[in-house]
Amino acid sequence: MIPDLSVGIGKIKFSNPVLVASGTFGYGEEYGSIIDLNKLGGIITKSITFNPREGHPPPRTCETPSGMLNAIGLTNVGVKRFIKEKLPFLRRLRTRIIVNVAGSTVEEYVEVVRKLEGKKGIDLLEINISCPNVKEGGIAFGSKPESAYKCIKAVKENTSFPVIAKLSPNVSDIAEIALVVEEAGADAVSLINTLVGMAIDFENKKPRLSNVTGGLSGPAVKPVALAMVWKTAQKVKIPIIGLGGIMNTQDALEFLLAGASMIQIGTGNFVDPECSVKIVEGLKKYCEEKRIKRIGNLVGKLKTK
Amino acid sequence: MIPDLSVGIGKIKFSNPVLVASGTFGYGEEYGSIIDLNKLGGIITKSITFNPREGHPPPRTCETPSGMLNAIGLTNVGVKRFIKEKLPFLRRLRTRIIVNVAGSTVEEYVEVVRKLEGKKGIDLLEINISCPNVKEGGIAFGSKPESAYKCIKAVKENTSFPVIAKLSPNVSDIAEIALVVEEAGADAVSLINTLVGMAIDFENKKPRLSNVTGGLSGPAVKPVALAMVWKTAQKVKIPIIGLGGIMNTQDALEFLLAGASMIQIGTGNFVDPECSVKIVEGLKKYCEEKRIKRIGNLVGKLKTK
Amino acid sequence: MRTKKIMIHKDEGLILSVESLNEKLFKLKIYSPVFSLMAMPGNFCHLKVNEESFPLLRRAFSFHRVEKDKGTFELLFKVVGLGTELLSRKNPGEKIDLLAPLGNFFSFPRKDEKIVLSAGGMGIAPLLFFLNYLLEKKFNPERITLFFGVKKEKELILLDELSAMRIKIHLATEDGTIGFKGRITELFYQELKERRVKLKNTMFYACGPTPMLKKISDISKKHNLYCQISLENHMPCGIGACFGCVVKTINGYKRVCKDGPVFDAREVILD
Amino acid sequence: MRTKKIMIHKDEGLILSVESLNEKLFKLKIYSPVFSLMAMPGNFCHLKVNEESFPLLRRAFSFHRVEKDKGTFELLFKVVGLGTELLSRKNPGEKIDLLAPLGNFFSFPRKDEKIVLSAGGMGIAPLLFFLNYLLEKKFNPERITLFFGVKKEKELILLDELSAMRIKIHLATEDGTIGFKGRITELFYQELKERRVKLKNTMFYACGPTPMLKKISDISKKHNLYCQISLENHMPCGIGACFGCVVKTINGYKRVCKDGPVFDAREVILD
Ligand SMILES: Cc1cc2nc3c(=O)[nH]c(=O)nc-3n(C[C@H](O)[C@H](O)[C@H](O)COP(=O)(O)OP(=O)(O)OC[C@H]3O[C@@H](n4cnc5c(N)ncnc54)[C@H](O)[C@@H]3O)c2cc1C
Ligand SMILES: Cc1cc2nc3c(=O)[nH]c(=O)nc-3n(C[C@H](O)[C@H](O)[C@H](O)COP(=O)(O)OP(=O)(O)OC[C@H]3O[C@@H](n4cnc5c(N)ncnc54)[C@H](O)[C@@H]3O)c2cc1C
Ligand SMILES: Cc1cc2nc3c(=O)[nH]c(=O)nc-3n(C[C@H](O)[C@H](O)[C@H](O)COP(=O)(O)O)c2cc1C
Ligand SMILES: Cc1cc2nc3c(=O)[nH]c(=O)nc-3n(C[C@H](O)[C@H](O)[C@H](O)COP(=O)(O)O)c2cc1C
Ligand code: FES
Ligand code: FES
Repeated sequence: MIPDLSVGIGKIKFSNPVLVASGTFGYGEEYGSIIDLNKLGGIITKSITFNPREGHPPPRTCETPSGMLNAIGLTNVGVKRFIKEKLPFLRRLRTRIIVNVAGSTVEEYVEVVRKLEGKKGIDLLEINISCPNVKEGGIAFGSKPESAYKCIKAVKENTSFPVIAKLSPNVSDIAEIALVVEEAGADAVSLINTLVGMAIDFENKKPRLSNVTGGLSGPAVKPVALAMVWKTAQKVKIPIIGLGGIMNTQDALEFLLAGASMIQIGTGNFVDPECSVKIVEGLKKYCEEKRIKRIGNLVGKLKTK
Repeated sequence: MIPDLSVGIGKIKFSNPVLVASGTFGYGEEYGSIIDLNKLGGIITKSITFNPREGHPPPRTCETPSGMLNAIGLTNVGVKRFIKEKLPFLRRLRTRIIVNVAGSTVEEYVEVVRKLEGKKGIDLLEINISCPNVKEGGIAFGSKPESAYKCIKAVKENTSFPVIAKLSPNVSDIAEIALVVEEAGADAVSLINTLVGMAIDFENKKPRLSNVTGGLSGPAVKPVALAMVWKTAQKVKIPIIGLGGIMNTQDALEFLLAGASMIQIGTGNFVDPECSVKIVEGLKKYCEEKRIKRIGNLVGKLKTK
Repeated sequence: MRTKKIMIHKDEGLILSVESLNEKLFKLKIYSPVFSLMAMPGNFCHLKVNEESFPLLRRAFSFHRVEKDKGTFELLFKVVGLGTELLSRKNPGEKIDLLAPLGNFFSFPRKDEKIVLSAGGMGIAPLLFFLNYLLEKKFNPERITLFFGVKKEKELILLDELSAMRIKIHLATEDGTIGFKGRITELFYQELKERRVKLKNTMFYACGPTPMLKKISDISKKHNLYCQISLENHMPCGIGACFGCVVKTINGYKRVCKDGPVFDAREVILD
Repeated sequence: MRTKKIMIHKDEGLILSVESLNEKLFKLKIYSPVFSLMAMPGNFCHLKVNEESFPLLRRAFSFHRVEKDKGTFELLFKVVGLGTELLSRKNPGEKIDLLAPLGNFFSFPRKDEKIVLSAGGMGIAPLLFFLNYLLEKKFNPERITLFFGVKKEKELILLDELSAMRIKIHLATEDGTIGFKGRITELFYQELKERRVKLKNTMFYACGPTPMLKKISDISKKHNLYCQISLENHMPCGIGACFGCVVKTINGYKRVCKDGPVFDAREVILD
């Protein structure tokens, strides 16, 4: 029996549920010499803004117990250069391409989305309303239901691509935000982005990151991510893409059980660049061994009573 | 030079800034044979509710990368038995005793506080408006500014003890909550309680905790706690008690730099029962070596520009 | 259950040897005079397998063998996860951070009583200590019966030593290579039903995996045996402070680390 | 800087030996034919010190010595934290997860040029590889000058090997036990000012701690030296994907892992 790993968001089919997370995989090229990109369910680009952004001064990252902090500051080439310089490479791949969009105002999100509209090679958009590392915009949109609604609604009105809303964990009730973006027309939600965190260079009495605070990711946050996916799955009908600390096949399966129909690998790419394709293989093997016909049959199958 | 480690909350003086966190130190007795309790700045009791509580069924805890989850469910003997059976032991100690109070309604908090009123041996109250592990009350109070205000206000009106409000990290903006409880009359805030998290027993497709979700603590959450302490320190005037993943003297000093004037040890007690007293020693040694006269001189001294 | 006020200590033990009995089973010998003096059969120690924050929490192991005159004790353990894996890679000469003696201990039979012990797998660890302790106190070996069950033959360890004790031994292997084919509880129950195990004037003890203890507990309730079982659970603090390790009993939740690990099998409610 | 399209690989290396040069300095010898063939002086590898999630990220080390015929390479490293501590405790026969060859590499001088290398502490690691590489390619040792500075005498390693190369060597120790008393940059600048180091037809290279490289960078800007420096930074991905390891340059932020680690000293803005 060859198990069916395919999953879908709206009308878009993915060959398997494994995506690589925004900001951890550049624009795809870098990992191309190490792994076969076509084996992935899809690639999510670094967040794209309207204008190019230099990002924050170094130091931008540091390690914490079983995790890491980053404050890259949305370094990116801007939407025009993205289309010209980065998309051609991505377009040639036989995997789904998801462009992650960020902005400081609803207008900026709309402008980026309009530029991307109809461009060949793009399959979906992921709207980052949850970046903890920029002052204006980003997380501000994701932490209040009203602004999250407004942003996703405006994006939906200006694109024909299916839209994934990427949610922030730095909120009292992530399921509530998921519900409003579902109402605003989001085709899926992805969670979680990073948790706001901070580390101190004790020797010099300085923050370890130039931006003082940054976003926490990696195995340390996995319990938080799992709880949020599970809670959100009790509320929304649209597909959930789970991420946060996934490092291996078992982690991925846990997110599926909790209610995610797809997963993303972020920090895991740094620890083992082959991690994502190993998980694709691992899921397949697991389904074969357990005689699971469709990977979708596992989604939400956690026994809570 | 003998450095002055003493700190104060309102009129209450502490010999040093090191407290042990609620729920990780029982009612003090258990650790008494391993460490000299009188060396601590103070002891915070397990949360006390009006009636005794059995707590959640097992399993109640599990380990996660650099952290642990717990869903004890506020197991406690209830306020009457606490006063009768537990307080006498605590009263004999020459360290500050802080009784942690929890409830399902504002009325319950008030009832517990009234029972404790004037009892000898108690120095302060810590009001747990942030327990993630009980359905009613707890975290509900801590995640909305209005209810946090109401709860702390009611407690203040019914006690003559100084009041510490213990805040939840599961919110969009903890500094905002800190501001309103300051307005409600809190004499200090302590942060953070645990982050909501979850772990899965993959073999059996079941949650690892009977309560499904639990509270994440330990080194994994330290970056989150530090960021919250730092942000809150920019906003409130009352003292901040920092906790979350403190395992050693350097961790403690980092929280002081970020703006906490006192700290608590939680999970650290499990890893090394001597951890708290070692930190008292460590702070003293550090101040001696660096010729710091008063530990208070370090508070908030992080150089962020 | 008899208890005494135990003084819990922290000590830095010195690892003397790490011996592998098979690819999963290890024996760790530690020099720590204070604990070799204090440990009672059924007590356990809580130790830190490394100095890092991962794995974070201490791990619990029963005292398995104690040599007071040499100031040493041994642990017998199975590699089941990262903590025990790291422990198995320790080298002689390394220090190890110990918290002990923890928990209560097995009650001792009167000289005129008989005792029946059931060990499932690693459950033999504390029971061997108990056996040695009893023999040292001149308890008559003829009054002792041991049921010892494992999955596969190669897990049948300590047989030479057990045989030399001149106690009555019943073996069971799940694959049937040696002794009774099946679970130790089946053999035990069979012997019980056929009256080859006498209930009068007999104290029962059992240690092993939870499903086994559940069976023993059911049997004890049904036949009203006085049986002491030693439980395991995740233990954050190990000393009774966190209420993380509770087991359901007919008298409410009890802490395995402090109210146990040894419980009356009729008291606990396992599932 | 000359670059070529590098193919990054993952390989499982076999640890052949771990040699301690002093209590903090270690040499790790790894069998990995593919990387011994591909590595160029200045390239680095990114490795996982253990299989657990703590420490989580890979650690970067320059190729220090390469023996193509034997399929081996060596790393020279200093224990500064948990990752390097764990690395120093590896045993021969263990496998190690490698990602390499990463980054660009030093440009090679023309046969008629002179070169001056400055190494501060561990900065000697990649420069020794570079020296050996040049000599193998028959670059005239008389055209090579090495400035080598360390804190204390016992950190002055590899001296025998360096002496045998018949290159010109200037030593500096901060405590003055051997050679010039002070920092290597002071010695270098003194020699430069007194014209004992000629600028014409000379290529400069430097590797060492950031404060040293900052000085070198300042000198290079002032005297318009063509000096290549090898930078270090925290590197989450090591392959240019995360933008976590950037350094400020006159042309904006650049990634140390991919656009470097070798940069023109006049280009970077260190502080
Ligand atoms: C009182 C007591 C005495 C014990 N005596 C022995 C003994 O003599 N020999 C022996 O081999 N084992 C014994 N155990 C079990 C031993 O503690 C576990 O096998 C060990 O903690 C597993 O750690 P790990 O990191 O290898 O496994 P992991 O599964 O990776 O551990 C993950 C978490 O689960 C906990 N855990 C896993 N299994 C158990 C368990 N059965 N009991 C308690 N916590 C668990 C760990 O403490 C840790 O927090 C005893 C347990 C208790 C409570
Ligand atoms: C391109 C490159 C080549 C290097 N070559 C060598 C070499 O040949 N020999 C050698 O001894 N060291 C070398 N280093 C430095 C080496 O990577 C660090 O010393 C090592 O990562 C420290 O890890 P740790 O866990 O022991 O220290 P910790 O301080 O505990 O590490 C904590 C974090 O800081 C990072 N970190 C700490 N110091 C550095 C540093 N100087 N550079 C980059 N990241 C750092 C670690 O990667 C980790 O994320 C090189 C670094 C780079 C970037
Ligand atoms: C270095 C780094 C850069 C990131 N940049 C972005 C980004 O540009 N846009 C975005 O939506 N998320 C970004 N993220 C967040 C990740 O996509 C992901 O949500 C988060 O890291 C949690 O997953 P993980 O634990 O698997 O890494 C970044 C994360 C890291 C570590
Ligand atoms: C087992 C356990 C039980 C806890 N019980 C309580 C409690 O009853 N009341 C409370 O306010 N906090 C409780 N906490 C939270 C701790 O006091 C503390 O806020 C949290 O663990 C973070 O600190 P740490 O990382 O140092 O443990 C508990 C934590 C643990 C681990
Ligand atoms: S482990 Fe904490 S009470 Fe038992
Ligand atoms: S380490 Fe990721 S870009 Fe350099």
